[in-house]
Amino acid sequence: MALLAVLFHRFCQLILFLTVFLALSLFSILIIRGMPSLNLSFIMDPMANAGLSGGVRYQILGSLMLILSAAIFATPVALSFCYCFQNIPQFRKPLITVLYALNSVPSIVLGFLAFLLFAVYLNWGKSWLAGGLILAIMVTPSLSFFLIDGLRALPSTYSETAKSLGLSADDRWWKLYVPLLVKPYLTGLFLSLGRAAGETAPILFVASVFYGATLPSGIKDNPVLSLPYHIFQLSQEAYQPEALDRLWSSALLIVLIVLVLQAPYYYFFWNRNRKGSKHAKLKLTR
Amino acid sequence: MAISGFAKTQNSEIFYLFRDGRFKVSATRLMSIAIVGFVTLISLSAFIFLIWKSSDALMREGLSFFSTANWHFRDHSYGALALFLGTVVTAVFSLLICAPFSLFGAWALQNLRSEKLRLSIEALVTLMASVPSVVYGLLGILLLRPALLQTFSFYGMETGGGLLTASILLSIMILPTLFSLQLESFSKLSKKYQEQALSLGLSRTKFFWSIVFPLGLPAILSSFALGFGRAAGETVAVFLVIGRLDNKLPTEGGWIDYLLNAGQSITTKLGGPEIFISYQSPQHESALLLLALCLVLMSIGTSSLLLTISKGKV
Amino acid sequence: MQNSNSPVKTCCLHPEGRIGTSLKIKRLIASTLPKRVLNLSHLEFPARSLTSIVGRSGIGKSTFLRVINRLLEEDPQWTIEVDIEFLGTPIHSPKLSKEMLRKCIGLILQEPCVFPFSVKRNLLFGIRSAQKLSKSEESCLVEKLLQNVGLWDEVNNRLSENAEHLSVGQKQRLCIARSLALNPEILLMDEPTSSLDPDTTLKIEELIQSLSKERCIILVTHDREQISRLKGRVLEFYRDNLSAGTIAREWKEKTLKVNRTAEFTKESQSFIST
Amino acid sequence: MFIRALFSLGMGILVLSSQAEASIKIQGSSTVGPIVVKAAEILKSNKDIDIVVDTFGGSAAGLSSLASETAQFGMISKEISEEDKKKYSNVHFTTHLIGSDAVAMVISKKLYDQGVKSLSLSQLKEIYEKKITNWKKLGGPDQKIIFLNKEPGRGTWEVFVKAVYGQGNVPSISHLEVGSNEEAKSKVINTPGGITQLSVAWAQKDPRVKVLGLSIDGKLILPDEHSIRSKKYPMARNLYLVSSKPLNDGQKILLDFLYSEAGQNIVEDYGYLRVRQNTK
Repeated sequence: MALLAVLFHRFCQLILFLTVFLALSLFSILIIRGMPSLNLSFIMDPMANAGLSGGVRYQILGSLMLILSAAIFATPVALSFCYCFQNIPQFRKPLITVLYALNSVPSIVLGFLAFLLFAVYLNWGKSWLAGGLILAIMVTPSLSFFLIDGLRALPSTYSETAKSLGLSADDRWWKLYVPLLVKPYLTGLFLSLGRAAGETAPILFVASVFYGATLPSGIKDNPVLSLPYHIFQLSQEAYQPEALDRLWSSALLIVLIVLVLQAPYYYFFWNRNRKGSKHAKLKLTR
Repeated sequence: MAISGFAKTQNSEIFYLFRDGRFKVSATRLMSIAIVGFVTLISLSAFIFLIWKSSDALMREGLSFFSTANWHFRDHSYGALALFLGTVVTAVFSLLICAPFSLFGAWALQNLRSEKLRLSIEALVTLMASVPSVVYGLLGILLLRPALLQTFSFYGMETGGGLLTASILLSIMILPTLFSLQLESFSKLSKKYQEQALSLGLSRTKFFWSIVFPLGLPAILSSFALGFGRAAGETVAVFLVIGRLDNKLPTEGGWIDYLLNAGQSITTKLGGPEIFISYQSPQHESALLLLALCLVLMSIGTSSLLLTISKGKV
Repeated sequence: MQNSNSPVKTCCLHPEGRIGTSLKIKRLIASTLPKRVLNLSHLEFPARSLTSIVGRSGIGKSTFLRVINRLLEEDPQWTIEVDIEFLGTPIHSPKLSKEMLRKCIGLILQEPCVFPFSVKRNLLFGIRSAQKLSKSEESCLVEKLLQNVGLWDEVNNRLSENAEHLSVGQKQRLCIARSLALNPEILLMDEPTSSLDPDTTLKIEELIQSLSKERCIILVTHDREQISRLKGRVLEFYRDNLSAGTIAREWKEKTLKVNRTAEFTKESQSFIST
Repeated sequence: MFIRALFSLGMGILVLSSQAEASIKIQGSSTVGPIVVKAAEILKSNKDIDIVVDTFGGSAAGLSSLASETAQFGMISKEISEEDKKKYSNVHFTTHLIGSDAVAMVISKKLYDQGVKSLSLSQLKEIYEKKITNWKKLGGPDQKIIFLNKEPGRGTWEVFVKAVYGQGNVPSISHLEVGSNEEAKSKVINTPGGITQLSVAWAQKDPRVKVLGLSIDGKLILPDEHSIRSKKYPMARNLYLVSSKPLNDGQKILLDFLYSEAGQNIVEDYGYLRVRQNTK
């Protein structure tokens, strides 16, 4: 029997080695194929003749605009969810179910509904704001979970002490909880924005086009280029060598952008001791 | 407002104090309830809109929507069996491929000696979770497709894309999620029972199969439910590699041919051009909305399954 | 100490101005559904006095304190029937909001709880929600409070440092100073010294003694030596078989604290309010 | 503080939405796309009109986004069929011819060298209906035929179906779908035994892909300029820009440019055929 045990142990280690090898090869392929044409000019100048030459300037700006407007809309919603979770106990159960439900709706369905609402019903056509709103809906659940976990991590005596100092619910919220929530808020925001930056499905119909849009000058009929959509279009079509290099470097670029956005999460992940909070599993997934 | 029977020498300030006792509705509370109410209302109305609009497709098609596979919107026939089958098969197969890797990989990682190596591998796998799905699609279309075409062309794989490619790609994408969830539950369980079990003379493997696996089963099942929900909801990566062939059923050429060759899933149908084309024809639009509704019900079902299971023991 | 026209507009009565009874408890019944925990009546706490409360653990001393500053109501498991007058006004009267009551009644916990902000911000945490003070008023208030609790020379150069770096004793005094910022009428103390080392305990007791000259202090403690050291009334919470829940009586003579087995007299029960 | 922030945000959005949109939105066929993109690049530099082009969804998406006013111009590489007219009955389409082109059946060079040179319309029909499934029957190697069909919304597909089936009804058969011309070409190159419909201009540009001649009642016709102009080649087609509303000046500038010499040069650079005054 001991042989079987050792065999199984070695088998597990082999599987782990394969997983690590897969992860490492994935990243190294991206870097090797992406590095050659990833230079400053690629980032700075706009795209030329349908992706075969030029850079991805407006794609990057477009993506940043989308996630910025997502952050602006998601923050008050997540703060309100957290406020209601903290101060209105009977709201807790329904709030958690709403957040779980929002978190599990596939992004393509969100994109479809957004298309029907914004593009057709409000006839905005393709507009960056619709993309921002949809990404905000995708960011809200994980951001609220981060805030709620941040609240849970606070010692329970804080609320009793603050109450005994005669602070009303609002005072406690603005003077005690909000300052203490800044750290989980920032980590949560950047983690979810990182994931939203990589999303293509929701903005497919609603916010992104392949060519022409620079910076929007309004809301109606003002689409915006975005890096994931660029990669999505090019990966289907281009097989010419120079387009392929650009494709690899834009893929590397979007991965770098996402990792830079999610750096705070990994920084805290790395040195906080391993007490996973209750909603950790949801933060990782979309 | 005089307070009778009160110490004589109070001065006016004390009266000022008690006057403001009236109930003041806090602005923040109102604003938060308004926003939370608004968002919940929006998501509810979206869901009701989805049900209302797709109901007439359900009435018109009836069960044939689910039982037949002839999706030809030009002739207004919407049999979506092949789409449902495509989604379920790719999601289940990706779980099957990914399960051993995440399960045994997480267990091996849990038994690694050096803490540093353990944390760095865990971070590496978590990094994989943050790679956008479109990059996975790119890797799928540029690397996975040609590779699979070479290896399986002998068995009848025509174009590199297909359900098998989609399942392999999805399993790579959901690996980080499953891996970290299972690792978390394994580390919790072994922290609790490892010392005692090993001091009783159990080998690590015996300890795994007799204690960690049975006790960790709820966490493992809930991570599978989460993985399934995510795999079923993935669009972009699958769209690039699945080959987009409508109305393909395993009954025609057998399971091998079905798996190796192109197919279609709900998300790739929704991600395709049909949404644009359906703009003016309500029938087509409501059939697509019914597809979207089924997808939402499926993923909300799996995530509530996750909730009930994880409420169990984890 | 602050005089009556000081900037702080809470119950900032001049100490001499506080006479009569600060707190009159006609009836106080607190119960968690199956059984009644507290069943007190006819207790009175004069304006500038020190009352220590003793009793075996779990008899409801801390609950008693939380009933007074209306914290217990927020816990759904407790049901409370109370007829308490604070400065002549029933504490549940619509004229007096919960927040205002708690500004006039400070609570000091057993484990000192400082917020993770700077010492100065911790001190002014309570007062900033009560009233807008100018920079100079705030700094002079801070200095006065810290001198009052004897912390000034220890922390005057570390005011902007995070309060969590202080020692437990310093933290407790900071908590007391923070409550004193609102110049409360009554100061409830829930075993303030039980987690402190002996010499800090002495310092805190000294502080309590001096504070009891200006405001009504209700001190819950286990430490019988502490009671002997402190001059002031002593209430004992006890339960006998016929009373439903905890009732209170006062020790007539201080000698009781010397021999533990002394017999308690009956008429202490009939402490009649004047 | 919280309310003030929200209020200023609201004001910002109001201001933004009130401005009229300056750019022209063009959606539609990936065949016409490159011409308009090139024209947009030139117009952007000197006339400062910004034009947004999207080829997602092909000609059908062009018509539907025109009807839903999410675009000012639709690009179609087919005639407006009766079915389209019925579907968008409330919209009046005006077509502007900017060039013409033809759809060709395309295979990879390897397959071409192995002996498959031309197909007849009837053979094409049998391939489409999956009656012939192996290249052996058409003089090629023993290789399974893999028919890469253009997405249903694409103009190329409708031209192909009109040529093969004429007015008859088209059987609904599901094939592997490919989206834009670029994708069709790259997939044909990489799939052994693949055949797809592709615009002639795209096929001639890339040596890795070979055009199959169509033999109609015995006579082989190659899609060259002469046969397309004279419509002898069955799958010849026109390339249109379609508008539904009277054109504003920005849109007129674009159209005039496309009709100008420089515009038609772009059409020719991409391998399409210029608009001859006589074949309006």
